[in-house]
Amino acid sequence: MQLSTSIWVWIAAFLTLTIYSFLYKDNPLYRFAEHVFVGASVGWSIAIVWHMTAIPYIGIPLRDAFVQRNWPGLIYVAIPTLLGCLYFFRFFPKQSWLARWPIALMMGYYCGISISPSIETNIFTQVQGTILTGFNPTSLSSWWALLLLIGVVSTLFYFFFSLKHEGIVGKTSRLGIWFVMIAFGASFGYTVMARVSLLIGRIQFLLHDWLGILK
Amino acid sequence: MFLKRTLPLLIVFLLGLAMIIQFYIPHPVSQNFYDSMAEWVRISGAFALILGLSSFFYVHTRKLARKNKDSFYSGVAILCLIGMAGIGIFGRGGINGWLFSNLYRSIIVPLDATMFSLLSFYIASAAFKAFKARNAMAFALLVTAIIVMLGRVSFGSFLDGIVEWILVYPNTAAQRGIILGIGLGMIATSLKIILGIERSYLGGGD
Amino acid sequence: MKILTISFALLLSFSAVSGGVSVEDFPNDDGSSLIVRWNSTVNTEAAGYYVYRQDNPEDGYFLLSRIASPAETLFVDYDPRYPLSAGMNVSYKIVAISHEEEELEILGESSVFSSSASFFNGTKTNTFFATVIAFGLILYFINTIKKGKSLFIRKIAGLDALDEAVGRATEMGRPVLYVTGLGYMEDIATVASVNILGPVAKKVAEYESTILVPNFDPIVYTVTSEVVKEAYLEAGRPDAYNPDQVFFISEHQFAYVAAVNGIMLREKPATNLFLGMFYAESLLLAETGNQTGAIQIAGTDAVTQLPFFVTSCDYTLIGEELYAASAYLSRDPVLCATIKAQDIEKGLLMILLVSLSILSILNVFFFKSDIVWRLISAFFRVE
Amino acid sequence: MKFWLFMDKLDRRWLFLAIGLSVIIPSITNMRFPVTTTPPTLNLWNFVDSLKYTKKPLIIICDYSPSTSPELQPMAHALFRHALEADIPVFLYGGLYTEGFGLARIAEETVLEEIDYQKANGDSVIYGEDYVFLPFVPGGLAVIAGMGEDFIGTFRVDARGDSLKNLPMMDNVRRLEDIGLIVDIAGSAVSRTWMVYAGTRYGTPVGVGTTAVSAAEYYTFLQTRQFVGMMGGMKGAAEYEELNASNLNIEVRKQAGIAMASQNFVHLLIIFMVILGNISFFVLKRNKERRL
Repeated sequence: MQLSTSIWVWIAAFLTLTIYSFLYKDNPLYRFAEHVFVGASVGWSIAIVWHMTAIPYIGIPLRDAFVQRNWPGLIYVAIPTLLGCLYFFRFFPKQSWLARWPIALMMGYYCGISISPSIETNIFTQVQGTILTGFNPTSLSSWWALLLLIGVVSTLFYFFFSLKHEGIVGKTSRLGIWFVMIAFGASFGYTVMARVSLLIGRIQFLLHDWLGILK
Repeated sequence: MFLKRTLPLLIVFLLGLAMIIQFYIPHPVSQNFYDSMAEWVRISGAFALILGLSSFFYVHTRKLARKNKDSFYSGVAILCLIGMAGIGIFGRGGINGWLFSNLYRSIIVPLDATMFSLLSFYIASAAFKAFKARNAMAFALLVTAIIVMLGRVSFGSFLDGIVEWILVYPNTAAQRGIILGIGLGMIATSLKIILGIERSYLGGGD
Repeated sequence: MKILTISFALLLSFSAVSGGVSVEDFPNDDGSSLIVRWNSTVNTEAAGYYVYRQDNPEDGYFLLSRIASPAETLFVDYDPRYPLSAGMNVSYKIVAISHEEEELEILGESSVFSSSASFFNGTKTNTFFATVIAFGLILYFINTIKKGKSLFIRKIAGLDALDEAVGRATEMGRPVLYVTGLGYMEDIATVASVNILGPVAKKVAEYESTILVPNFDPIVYTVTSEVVKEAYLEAGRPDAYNPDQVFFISEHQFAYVAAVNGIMLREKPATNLFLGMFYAESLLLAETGNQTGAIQIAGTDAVTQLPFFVTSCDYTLIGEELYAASAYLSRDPVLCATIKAQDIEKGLLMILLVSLSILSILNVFFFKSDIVWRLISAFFRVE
Repeated sequence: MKFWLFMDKLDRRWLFLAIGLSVIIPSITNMRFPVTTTPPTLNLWNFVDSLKYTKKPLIIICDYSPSTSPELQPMAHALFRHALEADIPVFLYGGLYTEGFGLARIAEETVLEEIDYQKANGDSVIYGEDYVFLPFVPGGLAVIAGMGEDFIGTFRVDARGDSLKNLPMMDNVRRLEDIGLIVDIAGSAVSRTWMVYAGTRYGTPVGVGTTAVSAAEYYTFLQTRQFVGMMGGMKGAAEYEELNASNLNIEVRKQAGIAMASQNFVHLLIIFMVILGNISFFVLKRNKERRL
């Protein structure tokens, strides 16, 4: 057994244990760690935004454009900067609507870029993988592919909103829910291992890096 | 009225349409447009953090002022924020500096990993509490979960075939069904936003 | 994706060239690739080729790539180290080499070629048509429905339970916790969540209860605070709105979770609503909520997280059900119309799936040609 | 009856305690379960082992981040040990992202200490002859393309800052096609990038080590032989360790094997608890019905 001599390891170990104390019940130590976490993570975000966005994307281009008298370049950076500054109008109730402009820029951009890729990955790829091809009645996997097709179609039935779920629609959509439940069970069972690995990682930190019990 | 509501909707409409069309044009002009817009969104988005900060300080300074048992914790949060941001911005070496990276590695990383690892406890308690064979469907969920879990342990290799079958066929089928629905819903909602039918993101008021 | 396009082109175009080295434009791209063809060498000692390129005559040729097979007659120039761009004037030289990499013979030099960029990506034609169809259907239904037809929407249990959940919180005198998840404003799930927040906050205001909305993203925080304020105004209780109720926590996933878990254990909300985009934290939130005995309604389009919400919440909105919420709660004819359009699209997809499958089964037994499969893969090709 | 009532109302904290102990006890006691090897891992092991005849080098890429390292780090250790013991020239590489570099370094230190800088045949491990540590170079895809055309030119120096040209191991390595096998260990989709670029474009065999979650989607690539083999999750790593131990006759602490013991305990505990929970559910239900 070899206790760690690094102050950093001790800090990390202390914080690790305070989080685990939450499993027993909420307590002042957890509360302390929680507030450290929230404060430090926001502080970290600020430093990251400062160094990764504010300086390279705003500060330097603005300065360079100004020094080089590159007015189009200056305007190119100034527009989004000014748009970003409009967020500050949230602090003035009368003019707070100005903050809608940068939000609109963002919404337009993301909605526009998401549509076509969504058609490709969410629709085309899925449809192509589902259509039966080269059906061979003597091969088991062909029959399973047929099962897959039935599963996809019946699950889609569950998402029919403008039809009453009665009769054939109701029956098919119930079949769809069966598929959904089996899928959920499988995903659940499959994830346990990855989650336990995380715990193993923490325990190894405590026993190895901190306490030095394990080699 | 125009500036308050119509202009933002117009921005969304024009930019949304432009981004849709841009997708189909491989020409460098279109690619440059895409890059510039990405940069604009990134730049303007950086300012939003200040709104978050104002909320953060609003909540915690008020708790601090109340001088009850909450005050101490709010003080801790504010101190950590100022310390971390200050060291990251003004400290030597910035975000690559010795102190900043050590603070990151011994505060944020372990807290992150430990919170994440709580899941291993919760996944067990969720299974125990929820996996009750109340009806046939709940039974199906429970049985598949148990089979898949058994297949993961060392001596469960004999189940590999059936586990793979479950993952490849029924599991994929249901996921595809859900994903297809989500895909259609996403397209429709994006369109509604572009067309100005869905406008809740602007917040309330006129 | 580029690599797929390239391999596709390689498969399609194995044809010989008459004399020397020829260059052609790579279709449907931004001018960053070119196709070089030559006739294979007759030299029996040859083991491959060197491909040389010249970007401008002063600099001369440089070695671009080595090809390890003498049978090869085609090379796609797309190399991130030596990028091409539209308008560059380049020429190529192909040299046959031996096993020892000695240059055997110069097969030829191409004439100067200028790479060009396309204005429409032909490989995306199918996506383009699908987009147009989706647009058209939605516009069509919005226009026809406006004339006053009302539309049926099937029961969505999770949304019906919202009233009861808010009512329960009021009875118990405890707050309602509304978690918008880890999404940003541009995530459709977040938009859907904000849509549900409005009516919920209004109900909370009417019942004179309280709602807590912790936020992960500052912009989402901006929007949710507006929505809640507005809801209180609509309910006729603007004075009851307290800016403390809607707040920003942290943009860090687990810091946010740590804080929300703390809120659950300290404020003991009677009702937890988890609606929006969720990642691994779904189960952390839902299980902590379970410990406090809250009634929980979740909804997300994150397929990987749905199993955890289903097992630990009382009601779960699965994927598209979450998107349908705004139409369901408001019964606004225009929104209902888009739901109808989505259903029609779903129907079309099902018909496609089933009919193409039948076609391909029939094909196996009767037509026995691969044209059907080629049609299907051409139609749904994604690059 | 009392027992079933207790089970029904069981405070979840008992369960938390049981989970914690199931992980800690195997770690402390070095407990191990028998491991049966599955074909994907066996194929990978055999492919790596075959390199000792051709002497073509193996590249081990640590393309993961600390969050997935409990699962993936043992894979890097097992592979590196295998290569050293079997006298296969091996490159350690942190991959296309910065994070992997430090993790590859941990693999280097841990394994060398464990085998005490000695191979199975008694020779000592010599840097530059037996293995080379590659540095991080920025550029993403361009790095793979660079390795495909000019290996030494892409990196120029090794992770210690010495010129690659002077290292004896580099004599037979000019480009990717001189590499015997690339094993990409990653929790993300980056393995597919290696498969497509290094595998399809330059014809270098590619194997993969991945998390249990990603393993399911890689089966198709194993069928098409785009991946020559795979270690899936901790179980895959434990299998590889077992193959090392049984075929190379080396006895070291089996990191993944022990972690796997924890996994087994937790999985079995959950299954056991779910079954108990259901029995209590039915017993209580029947009891209630009888009283009605």
